[in-house]
Amino acid sequence: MSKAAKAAEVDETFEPDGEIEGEREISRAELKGIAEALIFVADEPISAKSIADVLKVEREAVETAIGELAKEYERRNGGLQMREIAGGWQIATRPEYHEQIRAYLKSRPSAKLSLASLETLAVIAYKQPVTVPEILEIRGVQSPSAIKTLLDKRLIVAKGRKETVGRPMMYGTSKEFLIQFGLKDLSELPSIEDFQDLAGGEA
Amino acid sequence: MSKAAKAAEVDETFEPDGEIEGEREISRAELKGIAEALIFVADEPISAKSIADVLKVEREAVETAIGELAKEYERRNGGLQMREIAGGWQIATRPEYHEQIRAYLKSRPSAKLSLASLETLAVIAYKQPVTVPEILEIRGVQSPSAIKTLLDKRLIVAKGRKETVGRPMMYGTSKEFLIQFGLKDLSELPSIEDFQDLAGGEA
Amino acid sequence: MEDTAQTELAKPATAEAKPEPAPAINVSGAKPEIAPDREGDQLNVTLGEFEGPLDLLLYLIRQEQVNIYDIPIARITDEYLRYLNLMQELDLTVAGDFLVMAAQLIELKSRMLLPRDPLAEVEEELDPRADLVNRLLEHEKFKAASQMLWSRATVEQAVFTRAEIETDTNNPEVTVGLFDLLRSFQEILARHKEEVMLEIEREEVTMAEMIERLRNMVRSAGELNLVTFFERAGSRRGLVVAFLSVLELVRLSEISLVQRETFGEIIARSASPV
Repeated sequence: MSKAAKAAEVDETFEPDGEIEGEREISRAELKGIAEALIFVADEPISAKSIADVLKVEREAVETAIGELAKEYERRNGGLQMREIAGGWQIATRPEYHEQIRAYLKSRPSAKLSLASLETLAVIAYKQPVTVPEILEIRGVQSPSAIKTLLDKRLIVAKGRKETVGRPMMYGTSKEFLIQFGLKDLSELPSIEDFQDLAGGEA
Repeated sequence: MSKAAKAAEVDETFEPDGEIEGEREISRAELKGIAEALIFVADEPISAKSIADVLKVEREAVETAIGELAKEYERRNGGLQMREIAGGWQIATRPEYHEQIRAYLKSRPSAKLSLASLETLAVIAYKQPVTVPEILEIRGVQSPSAIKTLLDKRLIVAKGRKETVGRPMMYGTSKEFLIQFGLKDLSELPSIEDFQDLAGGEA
Repeated sequence: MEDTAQTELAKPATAEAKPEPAPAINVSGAKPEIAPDREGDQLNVTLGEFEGPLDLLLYLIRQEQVNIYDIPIARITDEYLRYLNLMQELDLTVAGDFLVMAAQLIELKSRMLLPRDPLAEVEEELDPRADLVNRLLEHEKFKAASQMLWSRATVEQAVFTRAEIETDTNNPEVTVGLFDLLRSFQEILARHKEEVMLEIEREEVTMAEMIERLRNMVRSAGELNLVTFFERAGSRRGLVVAFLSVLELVRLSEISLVQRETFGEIIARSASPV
């Protein structure tokens, strides 16, 4: 960290030979901060040139700043690394921690649903008890994996069989569903009328 | 950085009192690294408890590690900050660099909420859970479109029905609200009584 | 709140008198006719509408420089009604909320004219204006609170979080709220309606059917005048399908096209037997 820290203390401005168009010069420490922020927000590896273009500074200055940043990350030996990949720079997690990251990603809260699952859950919530063919009829799409997901997440439960051809299983929402959506009982589900009141616009 | 760096050198293992279930103990420096990596990958603020649960370590140890991390970020004064928001931790850019970031992302500040929506949101934030008639009472105007906007932006959520005539839907603020307004939790909101002087004094 | 408020409030409400953190948000606009621009008054005189009756009342109270804890109801009511008239004259729709408040003010005005109950000990408790004053004060507080939210949001807009990383995109998920459920359900219903409508439109012949029809017509008659075939196609879309079917069968060498004279009719013939 020493070199970087020194740079920050001295905070000397670098002098690109007459290419600055901004109102003021960017100090070296600032340039490092901005480069780090840009690399962080970019959705793909970002090159020193792109950063230089945005900031209207010399590419060499950006390269120096990123080089220092990368060394800092290296020296820090924290959870993140700054790496050069596909012609650009990227902040990423260190591979040693991938096991824990995977464990976390798997354990994420179950209130998250894919769109298909959400739709299926909506149909089941409002039409329960309802069978798979009926859900298909309403959604217009098969939803076998959505039903499995919802069962896995314990948001729905089987509610016996319907006395009709093939005796299909009927599904309804579970107690877990009420808990996750903060409902006392099903009567607390918003109704189409609640929504229309709002959609009705200005009173 | 010195303290953090020292911790990394010494690399002492911490001793949770016999609660570890993993195959091996996680050193303090490692814990910091993993916490940083997890905060980085999480797509929303992640709590010390979630991290502790995934790693099967004591929450206190995680809290200590994150506290050190946050201080490190502070001391480094780079492009990023580690901050507590909506009941969890998050890595984000420092506000000072927003201009350059916008220039790179070619983004504009997103549309601000209308006055009506903001007022409605303020009433909901302070009076939650609150029904539409109660909001009307305070604002003096119907606010159906404001409520719809706030629901669309996920700033508010339904919080069940009030057991009164007509069983009106109750609303409260969401986690997204905390995130968008940079709040750790609702208690961070200044007390509504603090606005009293302003109200009385200005008339 | 306290009695001292009165003296404080008696001062003219000039903007310089005290730092006002939220000039724009306190009163959203006023009519020039009833709001002559005063020197130093930060209220921009625009043809804006008030957010609601409470906003208008607060504006009038400030305009008339009266004490909010001792509102001269008769005067303020008159001003309020004048404003409503003005809005109507200008053909602005007067929202129901404004009319409700007007009725309440008139009622309050008449109650203020009633002689006070001499047996009442605490005057304040009987003040018919108390409810209104509390509502106004409460309303002001929330206007200030919304100003605070506005500044917070502004600061937050300068903070960015990282872009989505792969794990997110691999796993497209949405966080679900109660209204998402309802919205989702309504979308399904809407989609359903659309499908039914599409089906009604789609009585028309498909490409495969059109090809089959062309094949049969050529086969049964040996040869076929394309004009006859096209005439049977019906709609514009049918015509396009018919034309494409001819091209398709030509491409498959199932039919060949002949023309007996320049600009003459085009005849389709079965190609295979030749």
